[in-house]
Amino acid sequence: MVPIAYYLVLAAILFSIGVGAFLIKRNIITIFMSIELMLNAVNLTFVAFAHMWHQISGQIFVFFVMVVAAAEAAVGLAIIIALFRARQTLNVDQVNLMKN
Amino acid sequence: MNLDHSILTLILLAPLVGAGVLALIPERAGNKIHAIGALIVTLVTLGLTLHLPWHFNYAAARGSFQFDQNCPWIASPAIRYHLGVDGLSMWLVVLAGFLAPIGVLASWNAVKERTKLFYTLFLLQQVAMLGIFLALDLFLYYGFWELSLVPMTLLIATFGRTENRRKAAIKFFLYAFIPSAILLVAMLWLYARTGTFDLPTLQALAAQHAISTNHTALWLCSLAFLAAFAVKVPIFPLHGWLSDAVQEAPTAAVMVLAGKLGLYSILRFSFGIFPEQSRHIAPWLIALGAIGIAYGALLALIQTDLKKLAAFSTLSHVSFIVLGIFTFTTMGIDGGVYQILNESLVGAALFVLLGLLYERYGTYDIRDYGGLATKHPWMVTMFVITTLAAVGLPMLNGFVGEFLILSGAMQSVFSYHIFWTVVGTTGVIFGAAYMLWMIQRIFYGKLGLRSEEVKGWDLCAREHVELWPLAILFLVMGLASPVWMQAIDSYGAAAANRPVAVEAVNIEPASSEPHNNLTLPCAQKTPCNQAGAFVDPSLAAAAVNKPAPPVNKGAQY
Amino acid sequence: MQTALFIIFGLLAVLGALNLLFQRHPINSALSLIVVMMSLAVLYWSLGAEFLAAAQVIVYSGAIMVLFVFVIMLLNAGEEERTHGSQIAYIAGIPGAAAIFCLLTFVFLSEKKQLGTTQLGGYLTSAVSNITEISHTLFTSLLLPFEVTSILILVAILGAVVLARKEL
Amino acid sequence: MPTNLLTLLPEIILTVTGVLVMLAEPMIAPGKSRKPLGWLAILGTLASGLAAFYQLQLVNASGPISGFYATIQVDAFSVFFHLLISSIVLVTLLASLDYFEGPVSHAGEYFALACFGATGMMFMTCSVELLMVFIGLEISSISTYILAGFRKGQATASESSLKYFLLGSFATAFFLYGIALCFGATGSTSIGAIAASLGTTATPALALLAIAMVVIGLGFKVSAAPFHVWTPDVYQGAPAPVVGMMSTAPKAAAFAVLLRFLFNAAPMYRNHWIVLIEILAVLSMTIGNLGALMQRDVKRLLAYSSIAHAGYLLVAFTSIQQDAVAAACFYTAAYAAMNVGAFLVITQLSGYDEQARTIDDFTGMALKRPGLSALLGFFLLSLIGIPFTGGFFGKFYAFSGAIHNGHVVLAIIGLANSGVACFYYLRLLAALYARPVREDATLLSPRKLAIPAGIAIAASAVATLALGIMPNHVLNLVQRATPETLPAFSVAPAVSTLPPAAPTEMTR
Amino acid sequence: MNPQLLWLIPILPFAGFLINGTVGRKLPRAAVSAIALLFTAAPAVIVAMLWNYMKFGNGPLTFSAVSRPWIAVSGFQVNFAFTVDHLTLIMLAVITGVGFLIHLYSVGYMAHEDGFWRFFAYLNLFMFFMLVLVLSSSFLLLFVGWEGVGLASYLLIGFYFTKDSAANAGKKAFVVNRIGDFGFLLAMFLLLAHFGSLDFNSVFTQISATPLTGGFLTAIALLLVVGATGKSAQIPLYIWLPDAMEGPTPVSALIHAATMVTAGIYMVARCHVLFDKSPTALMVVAVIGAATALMAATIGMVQHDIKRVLAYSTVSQLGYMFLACGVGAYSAAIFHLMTHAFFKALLFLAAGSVIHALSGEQDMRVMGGLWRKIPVTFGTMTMGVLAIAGIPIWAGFFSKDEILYQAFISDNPLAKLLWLVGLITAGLTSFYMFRLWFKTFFGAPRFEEHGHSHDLHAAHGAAIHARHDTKLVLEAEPEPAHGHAHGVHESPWIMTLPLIILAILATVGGWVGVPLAFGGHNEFEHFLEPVFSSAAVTPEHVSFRGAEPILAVVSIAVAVLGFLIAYFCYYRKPGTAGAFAQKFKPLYSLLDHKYWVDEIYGTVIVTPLLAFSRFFLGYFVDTGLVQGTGGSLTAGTRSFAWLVRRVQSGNIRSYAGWLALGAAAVIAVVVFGLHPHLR
Repeated sequence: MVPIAYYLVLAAILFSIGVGAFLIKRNIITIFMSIELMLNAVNLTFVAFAHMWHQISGQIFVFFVMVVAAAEAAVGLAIIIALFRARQTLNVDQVNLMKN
Repeated sequence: MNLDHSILTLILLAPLVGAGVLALIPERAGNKIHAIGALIVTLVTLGLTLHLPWHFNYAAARGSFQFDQNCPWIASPAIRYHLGVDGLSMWLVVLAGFLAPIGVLASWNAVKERTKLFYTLFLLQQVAMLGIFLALDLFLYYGFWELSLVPMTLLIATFGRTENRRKAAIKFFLYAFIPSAILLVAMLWLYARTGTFDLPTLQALAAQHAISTNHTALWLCSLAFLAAFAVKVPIFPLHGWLSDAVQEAPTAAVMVLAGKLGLYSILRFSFGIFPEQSRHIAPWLIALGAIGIAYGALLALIQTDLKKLAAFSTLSHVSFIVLGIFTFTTMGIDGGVYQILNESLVGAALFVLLGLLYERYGTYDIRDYGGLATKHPWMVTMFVITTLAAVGLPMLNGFVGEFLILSGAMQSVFSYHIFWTVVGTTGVIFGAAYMLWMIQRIFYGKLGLRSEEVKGWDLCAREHVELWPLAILFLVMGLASPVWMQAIDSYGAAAANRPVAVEAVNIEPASSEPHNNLTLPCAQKTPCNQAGAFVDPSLAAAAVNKPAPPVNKGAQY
Repeated sequence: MQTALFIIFGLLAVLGALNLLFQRHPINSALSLIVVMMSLAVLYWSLGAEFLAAAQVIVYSGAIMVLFVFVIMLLNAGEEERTHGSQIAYIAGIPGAAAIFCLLTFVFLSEKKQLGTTQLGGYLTSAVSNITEISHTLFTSLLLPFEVTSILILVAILGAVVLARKEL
Repeated sequence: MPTNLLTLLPEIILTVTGVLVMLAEPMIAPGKSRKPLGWLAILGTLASGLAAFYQLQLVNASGPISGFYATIQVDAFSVFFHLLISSIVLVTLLASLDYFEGPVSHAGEYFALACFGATGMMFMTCSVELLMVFIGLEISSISTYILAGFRKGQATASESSLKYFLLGSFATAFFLYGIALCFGATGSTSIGAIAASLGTTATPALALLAIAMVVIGLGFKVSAAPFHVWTPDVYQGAPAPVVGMMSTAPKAAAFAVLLRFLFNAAPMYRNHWIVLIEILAVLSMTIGNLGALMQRDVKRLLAYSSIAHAGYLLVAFTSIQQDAVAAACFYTAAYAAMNVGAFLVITQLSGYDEQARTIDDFTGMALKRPGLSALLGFFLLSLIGIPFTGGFFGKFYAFSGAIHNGHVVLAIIGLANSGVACFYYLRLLAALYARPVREDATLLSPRKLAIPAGIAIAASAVATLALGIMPNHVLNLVQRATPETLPAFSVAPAVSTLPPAAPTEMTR
Repeated sequence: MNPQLLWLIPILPFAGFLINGTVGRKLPRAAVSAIALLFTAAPAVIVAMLWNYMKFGNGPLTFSAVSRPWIAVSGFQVNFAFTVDHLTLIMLAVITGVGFLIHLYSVGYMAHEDGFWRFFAYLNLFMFFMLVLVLSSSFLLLFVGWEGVGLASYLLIGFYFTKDSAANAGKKAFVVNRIGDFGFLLAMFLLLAHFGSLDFNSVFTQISATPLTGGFLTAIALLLVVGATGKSAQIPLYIWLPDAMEGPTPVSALIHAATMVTAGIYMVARCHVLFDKSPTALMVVAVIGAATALMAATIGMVQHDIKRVLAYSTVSQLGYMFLACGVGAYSAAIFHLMTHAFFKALLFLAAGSVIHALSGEQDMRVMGGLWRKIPVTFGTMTMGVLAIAGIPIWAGFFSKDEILYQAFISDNPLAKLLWLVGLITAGLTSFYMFRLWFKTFFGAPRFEEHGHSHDLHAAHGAAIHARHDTKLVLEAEPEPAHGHAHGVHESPWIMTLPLIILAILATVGGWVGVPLAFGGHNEFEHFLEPVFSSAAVTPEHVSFRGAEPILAVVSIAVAVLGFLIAYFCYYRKPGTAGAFAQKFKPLYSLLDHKYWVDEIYGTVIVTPLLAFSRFFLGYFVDTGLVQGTGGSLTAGTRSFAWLVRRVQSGNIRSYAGWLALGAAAVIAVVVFGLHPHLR
């Protein structure tokens, strides 16, 4: 008998950690992972709400998010590879040719 | 076919089409085809504009618009293609038409490269200027108003004289554009309140106090209008752009740079839509006008760069007009409008002449000149005539305007008007001083550094052609002012007489204490045309039918 | 039961997330993320989303994370360097993240009453199974998204091919 | 044809085109010109535009059509954006036919991605189901992420792509969170259902959170401050024609979603989000213009300017509903026309290898290429907001609505901002027309303007001009678009004081 | 007589101006001079006809011609309208008559100058404006002439424009006149504002009808006085007139002696209705007149340049006229105006003849003993000197005496003082005129000893701080023989003829105003009575007529005293003056430097004004405030722009940081509802 709110808070925690990780991590791949973490937090929210509303569409949404995440991962990792080839680095702090 | 219904559109179209055609003709080094084309176009435009005074109905009701052309353009928001002229704008249109060929001639040799660009922009500028004078729909007007900035900016940026040109162009544009943006807000606010952009409608609403009951908003709105126009004029503390722009702009552009557009807009829109607010703020603008007169003249006195001198002299001259129109007397407004014409013509002549000097000697530094009178007798003649017109010598045009303006100022009913009239009148002294000093330093005395080195030549035929019409106009307008005044007065009298219930805040009635004894004599006065030996009987009769003399006019506020 | 599951796996998820944050080697981070995902799968199940729990394990932990690990290996990513490229991330970002968290939590907790509680299996009251319901919805009212996803995947493939091709 | 397919006609055409391009690509031998693929894509885009036009006739005849279990709604609003997006893509494709010519080319993929991206954007604008919106958004985003990295051999290309991708995904997460919260507040992800239950929801705080999150996510997509930070870097690194497209088409789509969401789903909370929009608008205008002020790099300059324009567009949101939608739509179109045009000209002027990048490189360009310079000048003037251009009328209309609704201060800030803005546009403009300070500053050999690119630029210019001097047709469409998107939910009395437009031949 | 004939009077000279001004350059000199003379003589003939019509026929008192309007706005109209009354008639006669003579003289004097055509065009232009001035029937039209003569004067003073001093003098004249016009304009504005018209008739009718005195009438009158002091070279604006001697000598004669400078007197006389209403203004006029008369006379005593002596004498004589106006003796003022025109024109022309004879020399210290060599000039000039010195039977005696008498008997509180000042001035006048006479024509010839060469600058050694030559050689080619003839010679007939005529006039011209006390009828005063009917000549004054002979004797005595001193100092013992100068060095220096008035004006007004313009207005206001405001705004915007660009660090994590912060802010704003009541 856990209040839905707790699930939501848990999701919020995960989401915030995801945001924090995005800010703190230097490795691009890890940063990308933190985005996945954020998406997962959102998914948890969806599922919790789906449970609350007794609506299956929330769950389906999560399913679509997974698909999207997969597609994004494919493209994202390809971009990372391309970048690595061009710059020989995965450190995000060194990806700052363009500024001001 | 009756031209009257489409003449205004034709006037607008002629330079526009001309610009388009010129833009399509390829440019080859050294040929004059664009200059010739531009000359033809401007002459055609001039011819078309001359249709207006010819067919103008001088007897029509005051404040009515003629040659009206009014058709829907954009349905929502309700924007119309509405053109028309009245006594105020009619001569200004002709003026714009008249100055254009002179501008082309003045650029004939001065612009050697990129002639296509130059003349195309010049004609576009012409379109914008004519559009401003003709438009009666606020939106349409605003279009032309903003449009007028563009060719000018490009002309300055492209054909500027020194490395400073880009900066000057941008400065000019910013100075003009930012207040215009605020003007747009004010216009939109007006539209939001009234649902129309149509000027006559708005004027009618304003007369009935039906625009808005929110006085603060109306005030802010009127200030937005005024500020945008004041920068363009420029009115005294807002003239920061002027000297840079004047210094850089080519002659043909500088001729139309300052003065008429802003002043016309004040007369048409500030006075038309915000009659009360304009009257309330008038004492301040009278003060600024008077200060501007003296300020510009004094600064002109100390300049060593001819263009800067001309810039400050322009400031001084337009300040006269500001002083005049804000007196809200018939004489002041009539004189102001008349002086717009004069200022433009005199300024044009002056800038043309300076351009001629520059063509020959390649400098605007007054210290390089001297003793040119022996070399260029004709040029000195034209210079002196222009100078005399500029300093307001009677029988030349400048005097009529200045006299009406200053006497209007004296008749004004705003507080401290006598003081400001006196300040403004000092411009008569300083004006003579700097102009004559300029003449002396350029033409008299021993040959200067530059004038000795360079050969130079006196006016050629083309230059005569561009200067003589101006000189003749100076004289004719100085002697036969009623020809012009007839139309102008139909506007001026209406603008000055607009019955307004203004609270006597700073507009004391004639019996206020500072000039107590001065105003008493006129209290029990009748129209002062006792038909004596000095007065022609027919005129005396005409005078009886006229409204009360201007003195009494003040009393109604 | 529900509470226990929530506490255990919730905690595990948070710890996993924090571990992701604090580990310096990407592989370790990836593994922590897998832990998070697995915990979440359990929580999904506890909320009555069996299908999603399975998908989470298969798609996320299985497919996506493998891809990650693969790329990490491919690029031979080592421990991350402690560079100091950004002050803003600490000055503005972390407080921002904290504020987001606080705001979200504040709202959720203040709406706690209205949101109600969960009960294990409470969701599956109807006769149809979770999966049936999902498939039914997926092929009726949400048919179009389902179909359009194919375009998405097509784009992803196309992009991956273009970007990762050697010449670039 | 079944209604369902009819509702998706443009999208289907584009998808098929994209697939065809993909299929045909390997059949062309490596090293051969990819232009036929380009023409194929152009034809497809054209067809989809025509299809959208056909849809308009249907809508005119029978009102809004919905399809696919009410996930899709075709109405004047969506048709407008369909037409807009297809036009943008069409023009961009025309202009980039030659751009991607080269020995190692991915032109085929480029054309296909453009088609797919356009499909995604179209989905965004016509769907009334947030899931569908999300997927459309992802399609368009992923395509643009990839397109941003399309400049071969440039170190900046992959960086641009990466920045866009990482930050974009970051923002997507917020958007998604917003949808989740929306779902939490109402139990549905369909716009209509949300609108219906949002007014009676037991958890208004959740609804507010949802609105905030959605605005954050879409704010990123439209590059409104403070979510604008990616814009200059990404634009700088991306190929110029792509920037022209991605600064307009996805933005237009995102604005469409924002309009639908705010005005259609959440009109109840208007008083809350309008403050937010005002703040974003002011911030965007100010930051965009200030950022551009001292900028020397032309693409970055235009990137900042696009931020500012997003701000002007957001001003339109503060009008009463009908005006807001109409003004925003119109502004989107005007902005698209002039911005695409500007980028296309810059592509031509700076050379495909982007030799001329800073303002100084453009000095005296009017001497060498008078025609293109004049057009760039024209686009810049439109961006400034000089009358008789689309930019002016758009701004005019947007601010007019705002003032009408009492947001005078906002309008003043906005217009003062456009005063600041003209400084940097003018600097570029003045540079074009000024005599070069150094003769060696522009040593580029003028490259002949390809005919398709010329057509594209001319089309943009004509569109910009037409939107400025005869906006009636477009105004008609956008003004009609409004009521159909907004069924019955309105807080403020939806009476526009602007008189309704008289119908014209085109829309009748 | 057709009133429209009046138009011809000014129009004819204008036609002459147009013809000579446009095509004169191409015409031979004979044609130019013929045109100029013809177009000057014709108005003189018309004036004569007019005189005949009005004086001897039973003609009307006034005579008007109105043409179309010049300025017409609602409620105000000014026409081109001319009116002739008796005052105008006298002015017309003087202008056309003396003007014609001077034209004639100029033909000879300028015969070898470059710019011959230009000179006559300007002269005709001047005639035109001067005639407009006196003919006009309204203030505004009067102002046309008023300004116009200033313009002509400017052009003629600067005739030798290659000389800096000439160009400067021209400019100075115009600008100083403008200061006067400033007052005139303001007066017109006030008149217009309060009487609604600028027509003389209308304004004066209203003024005489109003019960008011003083107050604003005084203000208007004083402003008019400012104008008059400018044009008539009175304190404080007299400084331009001595410098105006840079112009050719006939110009000095016509403009700066006979006609233009009297415009101020004419105007005051014309406005006598107004002045009579304002005792204060009259007092001011009288005091200014007296002070100017005295001051200029003292300066005139020590000048060495023959034309400058005459110039200061003109200022002094104008002071007399002002004094006359100030005591209400308008007809006396006009009488003196007329006689002064005769004898001063004569003096200038004669001086010109002397200068001509000496090929451009103007310094009296290098003259002397000329009476033998140029007898006609000598003779005529003697007449002039006698006239101005106030020796009985010559014209100046009657008019000056009338003024002194009127001053003495006037009800002005300072009447006796004014009279005394006038008397002293009369003595001084006599002294300096005879000084001139002696130095020029008598004593040992000092001319040759300076080896007068063509190069005048070389000739003028450091020892002589004389003024520059007026006749500067403009052309590079050698001058005709006469310029180089080192021998002194008499002028040709065309120059001496006007001299003779004027000498006759200077002798007999005063006889029209012989007062009752000397058995005359004072016809002049009667002639002007219709104009000045309300003026000061009242019966009570007539009763004092007995004092007149006594006063006359006193003034004759003073004049003779002046002659004797001059005779002693400059003929009998030529060293005396120098010794005096040595003895009273500070006083001499004061006079020699003309009381340092130019320098004082320079330091007190011009320099501070320029400094104020340059430093306060130019640097502080214009550069600092006007431009600086824009500049500081720009700088402020730039620094904000710099901040914005700092945000754009290029680092993805920083960007994410901003995004997160922004997101937090947005959420906070929405959740905690910054509600619309903010607006």
